[in-house]
Amino acid sequence: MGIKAKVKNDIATVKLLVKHPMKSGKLGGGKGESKYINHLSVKHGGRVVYDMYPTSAISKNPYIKFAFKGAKKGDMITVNWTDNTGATEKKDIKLK
Amino acid sequence: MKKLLLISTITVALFTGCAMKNQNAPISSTDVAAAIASAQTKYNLAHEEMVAWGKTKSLIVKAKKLAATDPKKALALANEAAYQADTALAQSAEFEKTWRAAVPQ
Amino acid sequence: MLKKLMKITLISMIGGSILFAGSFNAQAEKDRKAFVKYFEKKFENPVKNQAEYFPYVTKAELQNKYISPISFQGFQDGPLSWYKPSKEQFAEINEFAPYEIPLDDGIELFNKPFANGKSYSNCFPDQSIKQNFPYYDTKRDDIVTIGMAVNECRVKNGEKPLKYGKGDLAKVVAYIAFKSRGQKINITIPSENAAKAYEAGKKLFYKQRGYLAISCNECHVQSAGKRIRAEALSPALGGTTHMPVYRVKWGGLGTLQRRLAGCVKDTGSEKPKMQSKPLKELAYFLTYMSNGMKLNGPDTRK
Amino acid sequence: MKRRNFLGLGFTTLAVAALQNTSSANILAEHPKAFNATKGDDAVQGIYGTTDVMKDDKAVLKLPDIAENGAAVPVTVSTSIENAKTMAIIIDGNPHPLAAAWELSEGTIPKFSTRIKMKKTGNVRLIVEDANGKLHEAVKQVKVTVGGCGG
Repeated sequence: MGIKAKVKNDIATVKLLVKHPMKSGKLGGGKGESKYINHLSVKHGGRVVYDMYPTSAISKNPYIKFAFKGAKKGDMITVNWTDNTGATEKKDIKLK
Repeated sequence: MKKLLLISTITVALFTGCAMKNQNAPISSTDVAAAIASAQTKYNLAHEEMVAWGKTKSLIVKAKKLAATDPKKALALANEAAYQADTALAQSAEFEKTWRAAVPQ
Repeated sequence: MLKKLMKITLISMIGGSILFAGSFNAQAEKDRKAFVKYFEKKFENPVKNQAEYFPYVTKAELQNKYISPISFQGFQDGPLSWYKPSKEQFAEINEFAPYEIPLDDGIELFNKPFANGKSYSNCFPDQSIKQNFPYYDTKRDDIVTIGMAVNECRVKNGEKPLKYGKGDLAKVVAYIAFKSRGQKINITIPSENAAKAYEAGKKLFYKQRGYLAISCNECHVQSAGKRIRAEALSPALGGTTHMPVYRVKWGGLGTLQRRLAGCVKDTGSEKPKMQSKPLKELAYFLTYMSNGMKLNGPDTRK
Repeated sequence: MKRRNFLGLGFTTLAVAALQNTSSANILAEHPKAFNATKGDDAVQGIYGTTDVMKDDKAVLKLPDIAENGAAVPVTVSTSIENAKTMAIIIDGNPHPLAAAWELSEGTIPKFSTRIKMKKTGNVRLIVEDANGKLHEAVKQVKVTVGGCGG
């Protein structure tokens, strides 16, 4: 998972690139297995600043960009995702 | 007018009858083998010249597979492959003379 | 006396070979200059030159969607160098470029030691080398591509060679390309056989093939700057600068040869094998045509 | 900081709504039907319990006219509505039209970018639910071409 997060004037801009196949399971006449992220959230301090429910209609290796207010340089954010097979990943990063 | 129609109908019937007969004639396995071999040689030539078409090889593979079970289809596939290889070679010879004209000067 | 004579012969031989070295690329250099001139002229003013180059494109599209004029360096972006809608879409996509994930893998692979303790960095102490590939090795009398160099490094260190075209090989090449960014392509033609290889590549580029009977030239020189339905045709000039490329269609990285093979297949021809003679010759010719251009790979394409 | 809760209007009973107030909201867990819907309107109905939408300029959908590749179409969704509750992207041409849904929280600027997959040419819709539960919609047609060339 790649994260780029920058703060400017109290606003943090976060860009994420998650390594994930995002398979719909529709290929090959529906014989394939589906594996896609179905929940991705970003926390800043205790609060949720981004809460997304993707489906397999989000491209392979999902890219996500968003911004939130009330951030300072040096703050930590936590990115957390779960997919439909139960796999998860969590990553912390400091805002620059 | 009616007569003309009748004649043409008869002619068509005759022709289709002939065609049917030809189609129903048994295809000898030697014919199929010969067609496949000829297609293979032609394909090899085109392949060596690096001008073979994309599907030619798979047509021959399919023809070989069907030779015993469906000789009619195998023969058709082999002929198609031979035609493709022939055309590819003929095209190549033609374009050999002309391609230099396209280079920007 | 004899010694002196030998010396003279030797000197003249060396002199002769240097003289020849200059002339091996004479034809190629002439071709290259005409090639560059063609593209520069074509995109100098598409609206003004509509009748000559873009007869079927509407004036509105030429005015609103074409980037012009394009400098020599400007051609390094393929279809994105002239078609605004594509450029905008990929500028957006490259905000966090999809190739960054495989590129990171490439950095890791590059630094990971082999079983014998050495790593790629022993073979490539300086990674800023992609501008010289593919080069003609006069000793082996063969074109050496960057993929071959990577695999030879592996074999030398007792590792199995990687599959060409994609996967780990493309990732390692992506790292080398990344380190070579900004370097100018510098392909030489050092011998008569090299000139022959160049000519063979040139023929592959210009000669029609396949059941569609089209050549690379027809789409990527004559029709470069037009569209096939929604697809913007890329100019062949600068076509090799951004390799290896992450194609959304592939969902991963692919090398120059993988891309070329796909293009050859699209003409209705047999798909050439990776590292086969014709593909290497085509890559050699095409890269020579972009001599002097800065590398900017890896990049993202549709 | 209390998360804003997501209330389905159609099927949700008061009791369920009360339960939701105590746990954190989860569109997926509450409306699995919407994610499995095969028609765009069913997906909207599945989440919001209604397909009544206002077509105004409050929901903003930024997409290219022609997708370079249906496998990765860059999209940016945003809204000028303050305190909007949720957003959802519906791609009518896809086997499962609901592509993504967001729950908005305070402090987050309601402008998100991502890349979506599109099976064929068709409409992409953005639904924004405002604080009163009203739906606002933006529609854009995107042409998807399939080709062997390019780049």
